[in-house]
Amino acid sequence: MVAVVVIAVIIGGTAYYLSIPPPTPTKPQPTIPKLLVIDHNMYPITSLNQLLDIQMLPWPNYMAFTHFQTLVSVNLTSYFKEGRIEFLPCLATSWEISEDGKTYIFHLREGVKFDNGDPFNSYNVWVQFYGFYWLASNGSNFMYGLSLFDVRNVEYGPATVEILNRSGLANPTTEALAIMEDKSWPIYCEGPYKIVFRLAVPFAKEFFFGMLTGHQGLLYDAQYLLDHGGYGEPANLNPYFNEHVFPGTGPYKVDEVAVNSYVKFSKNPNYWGNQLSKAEIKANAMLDPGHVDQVVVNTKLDDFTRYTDLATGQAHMAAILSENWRLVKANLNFSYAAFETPARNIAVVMNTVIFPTNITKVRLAIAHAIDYDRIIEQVYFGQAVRYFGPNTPNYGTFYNPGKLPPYQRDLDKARRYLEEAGFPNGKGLPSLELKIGSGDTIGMLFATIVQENLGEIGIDVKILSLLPALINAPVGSYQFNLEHAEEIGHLRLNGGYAPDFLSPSNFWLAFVSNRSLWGNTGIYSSPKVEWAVDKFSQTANTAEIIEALKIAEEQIWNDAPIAWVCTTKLWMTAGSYVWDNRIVKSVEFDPNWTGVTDSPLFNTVIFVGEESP
Amino acid sequence: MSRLSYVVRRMLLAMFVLFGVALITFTLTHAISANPVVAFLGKAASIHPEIAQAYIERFHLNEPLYIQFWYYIVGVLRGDLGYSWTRGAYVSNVIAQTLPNTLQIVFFALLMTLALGIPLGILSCRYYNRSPDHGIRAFYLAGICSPAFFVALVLLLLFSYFLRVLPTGGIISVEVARPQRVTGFIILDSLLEGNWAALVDTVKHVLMPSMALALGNFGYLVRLLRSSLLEVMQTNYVRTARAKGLSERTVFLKHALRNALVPVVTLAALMTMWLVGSAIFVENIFAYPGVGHYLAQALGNLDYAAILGITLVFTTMIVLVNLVADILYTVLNPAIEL
Amino acid sequence: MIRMRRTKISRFLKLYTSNVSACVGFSIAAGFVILALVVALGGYWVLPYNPLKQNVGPAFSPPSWEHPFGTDQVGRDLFSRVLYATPNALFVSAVIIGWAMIIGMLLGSFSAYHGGRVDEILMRVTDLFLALPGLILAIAISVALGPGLNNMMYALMVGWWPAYARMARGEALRISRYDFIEAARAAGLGSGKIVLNHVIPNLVTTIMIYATVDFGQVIMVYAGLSYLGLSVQPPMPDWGAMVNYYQGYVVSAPWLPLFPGLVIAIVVVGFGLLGDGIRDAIESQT
Amino acid sequence: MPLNLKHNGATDEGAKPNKDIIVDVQDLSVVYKSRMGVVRALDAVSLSIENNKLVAVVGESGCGKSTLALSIIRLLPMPPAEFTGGKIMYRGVDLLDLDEDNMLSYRGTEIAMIFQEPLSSLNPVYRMGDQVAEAIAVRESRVQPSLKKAYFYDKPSISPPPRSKFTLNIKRRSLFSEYEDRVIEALKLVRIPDPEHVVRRYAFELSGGMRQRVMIAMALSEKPSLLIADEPTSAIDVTTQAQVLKLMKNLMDEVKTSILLITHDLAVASQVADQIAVMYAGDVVEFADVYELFSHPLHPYTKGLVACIPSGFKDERTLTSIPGVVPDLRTVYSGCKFAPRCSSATSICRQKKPGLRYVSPTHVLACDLA
Repeated sequence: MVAVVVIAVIIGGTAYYLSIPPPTPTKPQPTIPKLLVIDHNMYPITSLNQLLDIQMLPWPNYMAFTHFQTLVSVNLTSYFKEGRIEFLPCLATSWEISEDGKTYIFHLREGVKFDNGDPFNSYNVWVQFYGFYWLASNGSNFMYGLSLFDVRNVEYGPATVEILNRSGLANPTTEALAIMEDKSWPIYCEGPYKIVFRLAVPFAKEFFFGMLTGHQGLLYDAQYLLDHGGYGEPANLNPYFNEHVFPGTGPYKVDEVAVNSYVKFSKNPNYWGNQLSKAEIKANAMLDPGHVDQVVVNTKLDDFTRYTDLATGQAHMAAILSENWRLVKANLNFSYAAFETPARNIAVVMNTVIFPTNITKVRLAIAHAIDYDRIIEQVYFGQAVRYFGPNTPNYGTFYNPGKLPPYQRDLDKARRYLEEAGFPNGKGLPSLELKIGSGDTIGMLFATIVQENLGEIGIDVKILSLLPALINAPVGSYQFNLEHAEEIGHLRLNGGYAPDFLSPSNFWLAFVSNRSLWGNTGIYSSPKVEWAVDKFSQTANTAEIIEALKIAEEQIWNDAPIAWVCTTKLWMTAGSYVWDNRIVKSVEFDPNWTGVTDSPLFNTVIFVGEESP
Repeated sequence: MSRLSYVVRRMLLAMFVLFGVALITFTLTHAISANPVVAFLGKAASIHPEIAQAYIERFHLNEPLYIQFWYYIVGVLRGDLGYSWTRGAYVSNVIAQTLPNTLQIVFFALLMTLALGIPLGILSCRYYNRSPDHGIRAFYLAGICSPAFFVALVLLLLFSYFLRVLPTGGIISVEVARPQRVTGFIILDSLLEGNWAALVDTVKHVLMPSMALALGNFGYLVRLLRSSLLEVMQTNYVRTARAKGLSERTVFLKHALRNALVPVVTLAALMTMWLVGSAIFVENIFAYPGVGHYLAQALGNLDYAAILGITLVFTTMIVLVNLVADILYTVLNPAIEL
Repeated sequence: MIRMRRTKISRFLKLYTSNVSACVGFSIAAGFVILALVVALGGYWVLPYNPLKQNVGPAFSPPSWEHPFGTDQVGRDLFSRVLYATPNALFVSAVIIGWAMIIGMLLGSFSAYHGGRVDEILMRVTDLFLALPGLILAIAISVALGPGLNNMMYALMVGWWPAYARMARGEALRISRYDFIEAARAAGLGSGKIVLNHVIPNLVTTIMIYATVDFGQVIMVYAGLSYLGLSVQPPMPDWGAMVNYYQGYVVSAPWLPLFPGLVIAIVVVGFGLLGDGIRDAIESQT
Repeated sequence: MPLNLKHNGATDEGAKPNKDIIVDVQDLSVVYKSRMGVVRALDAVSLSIENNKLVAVVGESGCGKSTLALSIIRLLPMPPAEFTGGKIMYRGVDLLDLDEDNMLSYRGTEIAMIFQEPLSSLNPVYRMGDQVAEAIAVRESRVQPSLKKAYFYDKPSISPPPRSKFTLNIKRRSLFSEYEDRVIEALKLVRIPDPEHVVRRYAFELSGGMRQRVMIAMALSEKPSLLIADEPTSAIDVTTQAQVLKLMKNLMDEVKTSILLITHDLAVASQVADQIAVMYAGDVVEFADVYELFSHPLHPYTKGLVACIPSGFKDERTLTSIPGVVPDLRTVYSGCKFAPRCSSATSICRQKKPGLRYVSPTHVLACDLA
């Protein structure tokens, strides 16, 4: 009987598919929902403890919560504008940069309160940044692993926390102020609304600001942390925060979190931007106080369930990936988010250390055998553009300054390279290992195409699908990768590597230089490239950096450690946030995190029948 | 042997079994080549080697395996199943939170199994080798022969997508107020609170996962009940009951069914094993936050403590269910001694 | 003796063939085995398309005469892919059951024949394995060993033999009470010889029947592990893995997950009916 | 010997119409149909039982005597069994004409039955008291149909006494507590020592003799007119056998019932029976008063049986036996079924089946030779 039902379902489903009705424009529904429901596809939210998030632990889970945290905690705001990054005031109303590019002074917005009523001031920011330092086991590289600050004079330990705890941050005692205003420390306060960052090396605005608008610049309530037992130890964080979310200053606050299930938000009554004028909101949509009282973000891992929720109206907005993308495209009632300037880096990375991908000619052969157009067509639905990395086109002048052409598929050329390398028609080459995470359907699709392409020039590819934990286990810093070169395998897919922070140096640091902390799975290093990347932290002169990059890129082109495939327009490479345009009129996406996160800014959601701000 | 000494003996055996399970699972999970700290900390391990070192010391990862096992066993005896990296919490706490959810669907699945299995088993026996019997057989075979994940997928397609009567997953709808956590069983909590909206909603969420489990399960019951009824109907005491002048209905319900249900008790252990095993598939498809869901996540991230803890808890459950089933069997069938 | 056996077999066949559902089961099971052997021997030359080749048809074409089960995202023929996975299923089930039978029979009959402390210890160990949550343990072991057909089979083996050992022990206990065992012992045969030459041949039939019934179960558990990605690696197709891989397409291209799932169900049903038929025939024979 | 033999054209000069006849089986034929063939278990069997008499049916196993017993109480498993002819007249009613519902009212209270293995014939999960009480309740419900209680899972034959709409009938008192006194009385009747103790026991906790006594108590507590006892003593120790048989014989007089005793043991039958019917391969071959049968056995098979009884007073050291094997009941025989084993069989015996005929008013025989 079940068999009969199944057959009926198949026939029904097929019939349904074949008869997807031509989309008919319907009248907008005037009812405005009171509750906004979003189906989110992100990796399950496993632990709420934001101290883990601050530590960037455990990877990659920390990302999950951060995405919607931008609505709760707010930092600086940045936008891509005409090929450059523009920074807009938010919690910092203005800033001054010293001539040598080493001192940054921020003037903070006055009268801002956290959603629990605690006041926001420079002391809060100070505690938060030294919190990073403490949680990184007093490492100087606490900002994205870069040694930005000279921490030799810093003595931030239990004694300091004890003093702060006694004093409180709203009106610090002289004892506490003496520490927080100590100018021998790289970060110090000057009064309640002024904070100074002194860098060890010159760092152009675009680089340092890019970091502050990233996830380590999100400002939470440090007073709340001190009130509830502090940090704990770096390897044993205060478990209180497993169940209690830090208050923030954003337009929404977190009401409830059910791990792996949903997060409920509601409007923050203490939001400082509640009285902002229309013009101010228009200038920076992220400050919008929000239009709907309550928001629920569901975590749903299955694309089918998200699509069902969207199609049945149980969710207003859902992340739809490649599985159901065709249905979205065929239905005019659905709108979706797409980048104007894509930021995700999609590439096939070749291990430059192990045989045979350590041979440049073999790598060039591979780079010329891959059918890039078919990958764009079949994996990314044609919504992608070719590029030559490491930077993606949204970095404007920092993108491909030498105007080098991306590798093109040319089987003859590829075969010639192989022959020159001494492996005519792949003879003598072992099977190349291509490892992908189990359950990564898009990666699998990508991998099968690459497998077939390389098969055409006689290179056998073995796809291994491993647990995500095992995939990531051998990957780390350049040195770490070198030690685990065999485990990394010959080929790796970057199915959408997004920048960690919004700075042109990000992709360079991650992918190419031997200073890489993560992401250089090709284990590539070259003196020329190192020299060029060093410029990022040595000079504030943009032109000088760009000239160096030109030289480095040419070197990379010839070495071919990576076959750059494309950068996608869809928000999630092979899919995007989709909403029913009969219900939702418009929505903005996080400008701070372009490429980093996938989250819609639900304070900017405007329903059909509602007035735009 | 008295019932008490039997229970004590079985408990000792259970201890032995649990120790064996812990040893096997521990050895296996720790035999994985990947460095657990790196698998867990990933990127941060190379950014902050100090943190990685702190974690290694905290979890004794630099000690030899047998020492680690010793720490583990001592911890388990104190009720500490270890620290779950993926959740940033203690395994025992996470299991305490998720196990009621799983038990909820297992309970409903058992209810459905009985509700489907007993009447169909009886019908199957009454219409032995006639078309209703064949029909029922086709139905239950289709159920027990379809993998749980496939049944779940078909149900989802049918009830959520086409009929749109049941939610696609989760444990409670977002617009419904969640009841205060008292017992941990959300349905029971809704009931205790008198929160009808939540009660209806949570039951709706439980229906499909339990249905997926029950469909794969009830067939064993039908099969057993049918053959056991057929056997019982041939027995002499049923003939005696008939000879007494009892109506066929009374004979069947009072004399035959009661006896035929006795072996069903022993099936309970098998069913629990099956249900618990299938929960990992079903809970994942329905995004139902139970232990199976947690296990899948733990497996994907090599969260040793969680894998070990869940295996131990499941084994304990199975051992206990077996014990209860054996005792119940003797209660129901006085002729059998322990 | 042989005559008796022959009439017994012919009576069994007569009873079996008079049962329609049993015959359906037998046809499905036999069809599956034959298909698996043909595909295993002939490779993809016997299939309508190369199951690994992409773009043999337009991507996402629904079931049609050219592509009975439709095509997938990269235009591979699903029908060929499903058929191409049959040898895996047969191979896994045959190996698991074969080993479970060998281990089970040796251990069970040895334990039963010896009795005493040896029996006690062996059966306690068997109980230990029986009490393990089989599927979860298999998953844990597979994960530990890493994905792949062989590793998955080792994992399944750990949980599969105890049932056979228990059954073989019961059967062997019954057999060892017979006079010919006593006679063999009196003739001075060693215990190993008696177990191998006299006990095991007499319990093979019972175990074989159980194994037939069990075949479907192995396929099902195997499909489960395959679903979790612990079986053969892509692009080699595998039933359970295909359901998982195509699961998300259940709305947009329902044929993709449903056909492989349906094929699993049909094959398992086939073995289920076969087993039921054998059981019924034996029961009504006595 | 009031056997009605008119229908098969036999002479019945000895027969007198008898008002005392309770059960009159006339030409009853029963077959078992299976995949392996059709077994003719009863082949036009006739037998009558008078009031307050103990009739024993004797024959080898497989001769159809149990089939006969089960036919009378209509408990033959159907299928595979099937009635192909004849009548079973019970006080003027043909039981074979009754549908299952009507037959029900005869079972237990009119015709009761006890079986060979008391252990397996008693329900293992109910206590003795409950099972006897159930029988008493059946009797009560027949006497007063309105008493039909919730413990029977069937619709009352007449409408139950009006009850308040909202009264849930959850107060299901156990049958035993309701009829405790009568249960104990019934057990005392069958001479069970310490009945108060026995009522709380399960079947497996009692001895064989005790179990059979409970069975008898259970059957007799329904006050049947006919008690069919199918090999009641064959599963019991030899020492207890005699006690149980004697008890049955005594009780027959006490409660005024008739007994149809099925046994393979002619010696047992000879101790208690008033009349004995000898069956062979689905036929009644001889039916006579017990003294008549033993003094003048006429059928060669009966003769053989009588000769087989080892008797203490004759100094015979050798055990006699009847040569040959029982015929296969799947084949159709035109002649006498005993002919292949009969030393004095003639060619007529092999061609024509001998019908039952009276040789004396108390002796019926199916053999043309005597």
